[in-house]
Amino acid sequence: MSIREWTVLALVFFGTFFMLVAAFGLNRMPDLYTRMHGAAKSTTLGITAIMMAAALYFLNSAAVMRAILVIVFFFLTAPVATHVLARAAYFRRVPRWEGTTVDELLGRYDRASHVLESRQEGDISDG
Amino acid sequence: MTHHLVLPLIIPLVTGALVILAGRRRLAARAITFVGMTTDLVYALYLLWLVWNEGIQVSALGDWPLPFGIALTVDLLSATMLVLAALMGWVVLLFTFVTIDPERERFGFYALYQFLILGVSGAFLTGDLFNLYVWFEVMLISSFGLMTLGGERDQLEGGLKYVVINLVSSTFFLIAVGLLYGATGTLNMAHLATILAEAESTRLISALAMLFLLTFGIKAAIFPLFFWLPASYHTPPAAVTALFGGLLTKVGVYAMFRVFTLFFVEQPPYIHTLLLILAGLTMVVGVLGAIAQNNVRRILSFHIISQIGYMIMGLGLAGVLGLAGGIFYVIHHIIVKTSLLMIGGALEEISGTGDLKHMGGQLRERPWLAFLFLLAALSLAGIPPLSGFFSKLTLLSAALDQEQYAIAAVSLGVSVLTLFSMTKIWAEVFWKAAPLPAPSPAAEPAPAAVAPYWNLVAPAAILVTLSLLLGLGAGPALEFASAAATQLSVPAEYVQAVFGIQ
Amino acid sequence: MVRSFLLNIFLALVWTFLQGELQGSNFALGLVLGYLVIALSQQVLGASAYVRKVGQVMRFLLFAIWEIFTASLALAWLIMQPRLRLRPGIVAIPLDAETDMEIVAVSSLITLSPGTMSLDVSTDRRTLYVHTIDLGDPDAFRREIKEGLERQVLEVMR
Amino acid sequence: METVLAVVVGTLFAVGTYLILRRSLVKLLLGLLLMAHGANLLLFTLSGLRRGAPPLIGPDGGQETYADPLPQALILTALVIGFSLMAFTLVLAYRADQVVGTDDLQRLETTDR
Amino acid sequence: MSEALDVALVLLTVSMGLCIVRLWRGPSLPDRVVALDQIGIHVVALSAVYSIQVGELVFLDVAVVTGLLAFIATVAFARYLEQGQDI
Amino acid sequence: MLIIALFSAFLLALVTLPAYRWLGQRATWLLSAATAVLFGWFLWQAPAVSTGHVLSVTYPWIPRLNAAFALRLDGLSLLFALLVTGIGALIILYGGYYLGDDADLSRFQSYMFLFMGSMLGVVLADDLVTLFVFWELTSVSSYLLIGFRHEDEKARYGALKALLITGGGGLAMLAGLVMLGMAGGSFRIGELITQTALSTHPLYTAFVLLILLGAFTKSAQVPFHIWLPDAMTAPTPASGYLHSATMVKAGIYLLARLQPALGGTDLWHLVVGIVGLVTMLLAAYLAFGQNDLKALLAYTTISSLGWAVALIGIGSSLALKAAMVVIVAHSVYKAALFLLVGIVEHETGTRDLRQLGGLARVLPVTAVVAALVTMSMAGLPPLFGFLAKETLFETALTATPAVLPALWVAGAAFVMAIFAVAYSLLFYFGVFFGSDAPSFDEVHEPAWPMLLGPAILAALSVLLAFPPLRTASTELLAAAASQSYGDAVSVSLALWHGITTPLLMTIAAVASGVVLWAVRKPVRRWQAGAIARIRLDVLYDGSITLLNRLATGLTARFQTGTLSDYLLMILGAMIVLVSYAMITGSGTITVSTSLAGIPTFELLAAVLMILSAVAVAGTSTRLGAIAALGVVGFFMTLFFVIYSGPDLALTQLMVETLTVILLLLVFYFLPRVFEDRSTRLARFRDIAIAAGVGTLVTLLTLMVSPLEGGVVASQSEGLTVSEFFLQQSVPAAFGENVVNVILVDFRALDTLGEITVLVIAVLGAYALVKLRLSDDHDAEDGS
Repeated sequence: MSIREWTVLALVFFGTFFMLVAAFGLNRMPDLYTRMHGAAKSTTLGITAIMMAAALYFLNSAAVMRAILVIVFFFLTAPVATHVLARAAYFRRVPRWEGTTVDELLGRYDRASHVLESRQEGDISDG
Repeated sequence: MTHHLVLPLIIPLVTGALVILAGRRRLAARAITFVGMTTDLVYALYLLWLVWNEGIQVSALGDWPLPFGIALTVDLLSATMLVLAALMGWVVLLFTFVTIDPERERFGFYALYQFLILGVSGAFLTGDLFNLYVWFEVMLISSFGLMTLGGERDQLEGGLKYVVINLVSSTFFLIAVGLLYGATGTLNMAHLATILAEAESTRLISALAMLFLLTFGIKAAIFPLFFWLPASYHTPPAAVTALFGGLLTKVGVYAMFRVFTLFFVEQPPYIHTLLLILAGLTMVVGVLGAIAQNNVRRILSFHIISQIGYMIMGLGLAGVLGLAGGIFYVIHHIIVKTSLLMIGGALEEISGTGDLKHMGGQLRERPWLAFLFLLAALSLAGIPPLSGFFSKLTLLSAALDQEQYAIAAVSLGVSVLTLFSMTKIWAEVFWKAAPLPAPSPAAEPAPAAVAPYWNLVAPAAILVTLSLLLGLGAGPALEFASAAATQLSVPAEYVQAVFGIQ
Repeated sequence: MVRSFLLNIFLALVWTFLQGELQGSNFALGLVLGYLVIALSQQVLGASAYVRKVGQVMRFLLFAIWEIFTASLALAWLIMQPRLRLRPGIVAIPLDAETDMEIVAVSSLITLSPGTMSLDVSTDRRTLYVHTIDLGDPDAFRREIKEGLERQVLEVMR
Repeated sequence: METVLAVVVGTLFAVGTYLILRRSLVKLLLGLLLMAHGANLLLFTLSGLRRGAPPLIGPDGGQETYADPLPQALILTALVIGFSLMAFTLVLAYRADQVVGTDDLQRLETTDR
Repeated sequence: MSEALDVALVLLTVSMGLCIVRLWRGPSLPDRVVALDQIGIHVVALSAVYSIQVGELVFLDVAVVTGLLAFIATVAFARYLEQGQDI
Repeated sequence: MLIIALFSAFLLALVTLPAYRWLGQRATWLLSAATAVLFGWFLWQAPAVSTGHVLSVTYPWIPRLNAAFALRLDGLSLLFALLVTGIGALIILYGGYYLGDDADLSRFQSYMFLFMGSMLGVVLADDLVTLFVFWELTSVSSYLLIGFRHEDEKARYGALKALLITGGGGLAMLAGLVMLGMAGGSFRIGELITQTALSTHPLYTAFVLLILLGAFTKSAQVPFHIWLPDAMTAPTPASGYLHSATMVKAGIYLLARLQPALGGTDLWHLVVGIVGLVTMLLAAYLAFGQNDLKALLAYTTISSLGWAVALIGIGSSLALKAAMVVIVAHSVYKAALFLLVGIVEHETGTRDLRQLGGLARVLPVTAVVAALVTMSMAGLPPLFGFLAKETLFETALTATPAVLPALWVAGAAFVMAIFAVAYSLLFYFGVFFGSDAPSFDEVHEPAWPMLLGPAILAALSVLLAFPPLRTASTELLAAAASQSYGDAVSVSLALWHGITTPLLMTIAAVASGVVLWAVRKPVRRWQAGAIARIRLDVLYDGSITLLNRLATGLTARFQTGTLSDYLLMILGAMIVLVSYAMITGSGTITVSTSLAGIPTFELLAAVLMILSAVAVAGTSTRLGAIAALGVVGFFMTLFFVIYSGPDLALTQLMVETLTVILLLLVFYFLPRVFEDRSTRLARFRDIAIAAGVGTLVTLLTLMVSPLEGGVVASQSEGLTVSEFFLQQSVPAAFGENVVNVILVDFRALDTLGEITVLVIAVLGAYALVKLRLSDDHDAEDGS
């Protein structure tokens, strides 16, 4: 096996590892919000690694372009997806883990109009 | 090689597309559809003439050698069905012009109508099993559209049942086609015929034959599979019911005729007995259903089922005479049923209801409609000298000839029951005195359809006349049906035609 | 800036044609080479926003990848603990970012960085609510985000 | 692997069947979708499963074996057709529910009585 | 190489299985949506690795499209969730 | 010529409507005259036909079934044709006045001509199919005539009853006729009656019984006679014409016609003879119990029909001669009687015996005419009816077959004769005399054309008993009887043979009849109870009710309205049919249980896919189910990827995503209820069905897959279909992606259809959403 193939393998396993991490995280974390942390970050990294592996393996423009496409796409979409989901979840009052310490968002949603208030001036203890 | 065989597909397709382009312009849509339909009819007649004189016509699309490409194959049965489809399309179109409401016209009614004709024609034309599936779907989706166009409560409710059961049937059709391809490696029907003729009857082939029986049985509405039909057929506008009642189930029947004569010959060995049993049950259950109803179009819908039994009986009897009887019956049934449904629809338009309780007095009000109904009803029940009698006679002769006394007895008994049920409509709608001030919700004068009475009657009159001619000219008609049946009973001819064109 | 960008595209195309084969890889290479040409020539032609911007974006991307890498590692570490040590909390962070693009960039990057995830932006777009896994002092956390991440983003964006 | 996939196909059909026999309109739709999946997978299973041999013929002529392209073409057609039908059915279900006001299939019986 | 990739494929499938566990367990709807999103991403990964294993570029296309569609589906779900339908 | 004669009647049916519109009452005369011309033409043929000459025409009709349009005029046909046209001419005239002020007169006359044509067709037909065609047409015209007063529910009831019984019997007969035709190798009556071997044919019993069923229902034999009394709701001219003089004789005609071919066996003698005798007796007895004049006449008609049937059952030359005589005699006097009852009803407004009486005073002419025909009915000399009865007695005493002892026949005939006398007296004296008669002072004689018919018929009843008409008629009767006997029959009729046993029997019968009439009150009172008890109508009504109940019950069972039930039945049928085919068929199912060589991750994926599929059914939330469905879709994609279907994978993803989004959109509007509403039992049943379907599909898949390596080579070029595609894709169709090439080139038609489906679906869905002709359930949802 050539160095390139070794690199490909390494990247694949690197990616796979993080995919696994995300999946474990999905199951180990206590509430939705903490679960989403793993989902957002680790899978993006995992995909990136695997796509890089593919690009390296084929090493032609078609593969590279596709890999870049996927990576960029994931970088752009993963946060957005997480964001819309988390927002929807909070809005629907998906329960937080009881160990959650601070919740400055609590009670700021107007459920009818979907308006979210800003943080009030008095709340800001530090600029 | 006759490339013009695609015309029955091209004409409705182009017409349908043009209608879509016409948008909400009703009159333009009418004109386009009428021209298209007429062209289609003329071509179908030409095709029938061609097949009659020159034998089975085959066209390999794209000139790909068969069995690799898709073959359009037209034998006498196909050509006959094409003519009937075009004719019914044409006649019902006339009826549509009188009865349909402008709103439906603006929402693509004619486009769906044309696509339905397209699907039906495709199913009759094609010589390729998967292609048959595709045309079935075209037909189904357009019928879905027509069935639910307007979105009235009954339409939606009935339409849902219709749609769901047909979707299940399509799924089974798809896997049956897939499995058959897996087993034989081909989709071309003629090719299948040659392969299966040599293959021994394994449980696989038998099971596949059963699957095809089921899928086509659902479309044809035979005994334990018919439920969608009475649930939905009475819900759309009268013109749609007339078109459906005449054509749709018959596509299923056609497919059964094709499949069980061409490549599932004697597959499984008990197929003919099974078909006869199903035919008998279909007749009985259908007619009993009709007897139980009190609504014109519901009665007629159940009769469709019952009549399908006779066609399947022809297939089950097999042999040239049995098949000829079945084909004759199909021809007769399409004509008569369409006319009956148009008359029934007209009656509902006039009375503002289809409920027998609230109808009456029409013999004095509309004697011509009464006359037509009587003829059509008698024809349906098998009273001579109308077409129904001779087709039943042929079937009866075939059954007695083959010593299938049970089915013969059933077919005769069902005739009496059919008569019983049709006279119920006659007695209630035409003979009974008109009910006192109509309690029907449509207390205001019924739709515009009432005024142009002649337009309403003329389409049905055309078909009833045809039924009468078919009865008086039963000899030639049966000769014709026998010719078609002979072609069916000799698959080699079909195969030869398909593979002989290279 | 637009002119520079078009110039870059043009150079890439020229390169592609010179190569004789209309392939994506050639074009990509052309883009890179063209960029280098423009970057070098800026010594002669004067500073170009384009060159700076591209550089910033590159840096930003690297930063982001780094963030996500560390974040994932941290998470992996966390997951592998026999007992989860979590102190989750939701913190409101006042935003300096103004345009939609800026807010999106900030909130996205927060999501991708270790231990934080943006939940929602207030309707008046002045506050970002962030969920964090390991929250000590909310105010310290606020400061950390504002001075680290947000500033970096805004530098790139403006 | 054919055996395994055959079991999968069977399961899809079994679950689909179970769902379409429920009284809920929603489950009915889900069941139909599952059955459609089953049918497609069945066709695919029959095509002779070959790994890594897509029916793409390279400029150099390519390999000796390819996956059977015809079933794939058939499935492709069936997929689109199935989707069209399902889309229509979904809209129909939506409208039916809107007009009739229930998704309990046992209460959709006026047209049969 | 191929054997090693097999291992990777298995691991990815196991990982996907874990996501399905979450999908099954819920408990809330957004949990399931997250799980579905994750499964989609796993399909991307699996397609990509498989594409390496058999050396066929076309499957990368599948990966691209899967990623795109998984995202669209997730956003659609989120929109739906936020409309406030209870379960 | 025969054809013209036949179709002129149908032509008249068509002409009637405009004729009445243009000519008014004059049309009646014209039509009657036209019918008389027809009668004249048949009469003109009489001399030749009587000598054995047979006119016949044949046109091929349905060669495939050996059926021809064949007509034949021989003695038997001529006799009936004369009755049909002769009585027809009189009744048309009568009817024109009877219904003179009825707006529907033209329609009535049209139906009458329709019937006339059909009846002529029956008696002239030389081909069983031709015969049957006209046979059913008589049933239809009878239906229309019985239901002529269609606003009356009783009329509709009677019409349907007649149609069902005669039509049903007719269909049974059709089966018999077809079998007969097959047994005899021809449908031509002329050929069949010359055959002798038919009675030994294995199907003999079957077709004889079936044909008899047709004949008996038509001719109102017990127990099928029940339709005839109810048929009396028809206007009286129609009753007299169809339900007495002609149509009900169609069955007798058929029996007489086929007697040479079918008769002569014990079966024939027994069944036809016994049924005839029973009918004759029972109906005579019942007639005596009636109050409605038409019902009374209806039962006497049935009795006479039974009489003729019994004679044909006996089947000797003498018996057939007697049958011909009674047919003529009965037609003549009974038609007249009906017309007279019509006059009575027309003038008094009632036909109830209890309200009538003493009409001889106000209707003297009618009374005289009635006296003559009633005497004929009673069988009194010197009228033609007497001759009929004499020949009956003669037959009963001399020429019965072994299975029908003479004593039975003679006894039955004698009893019948007693009743005949009694009911004749009852009828005549009840109507025209009687002390307790209410006053009918305003009643007057009808228009003379109405009396013309009965008068002519009454005259005939007399004149036929004397030369020269008697001698003329004997020739014709002989010709008819010999056609029916199959050999020459000599007929001589005389009023006076000397003191013979038949004469003594007649005298005894008349005496007993008078006595019976004298004690009518207690007898009839007793009968009223007895009649109520033996009404067979209960059977008919009961079976109609039963039929309706059965139909409703069965349909309610099948057409439950619940989609799940329908699907259950359909899937159940699938399981039964397919598994039966699998069990009974031959061939092996190879199941490779070895998992060797299958990559672990594929196995895992398969397991996960199964789990997600189950999850779709198992989750308690809608969204969860959709999500699980999405996962199933992802796995589909995955398998498409693994097994070399990249295009499939892409399309699958696209479709899947769109479907999921659509589902979400739609479900947003659907109610939230998701729990299973079925009972536990239903769930178990459904699981069983589901498992069955799943197992079958799996087995089918397994059975096919092993064949994969050995797909049968195609005929051309030794290539399989897919090999051809792979080979030709690049060189012939210039495409490297074979799947695409198949779609756009090799099988472009499929793709065309596919696109069409998509377009239609969009069109349909658009219309569905936009076009709303009905009000929505929830108005607020309609936005």
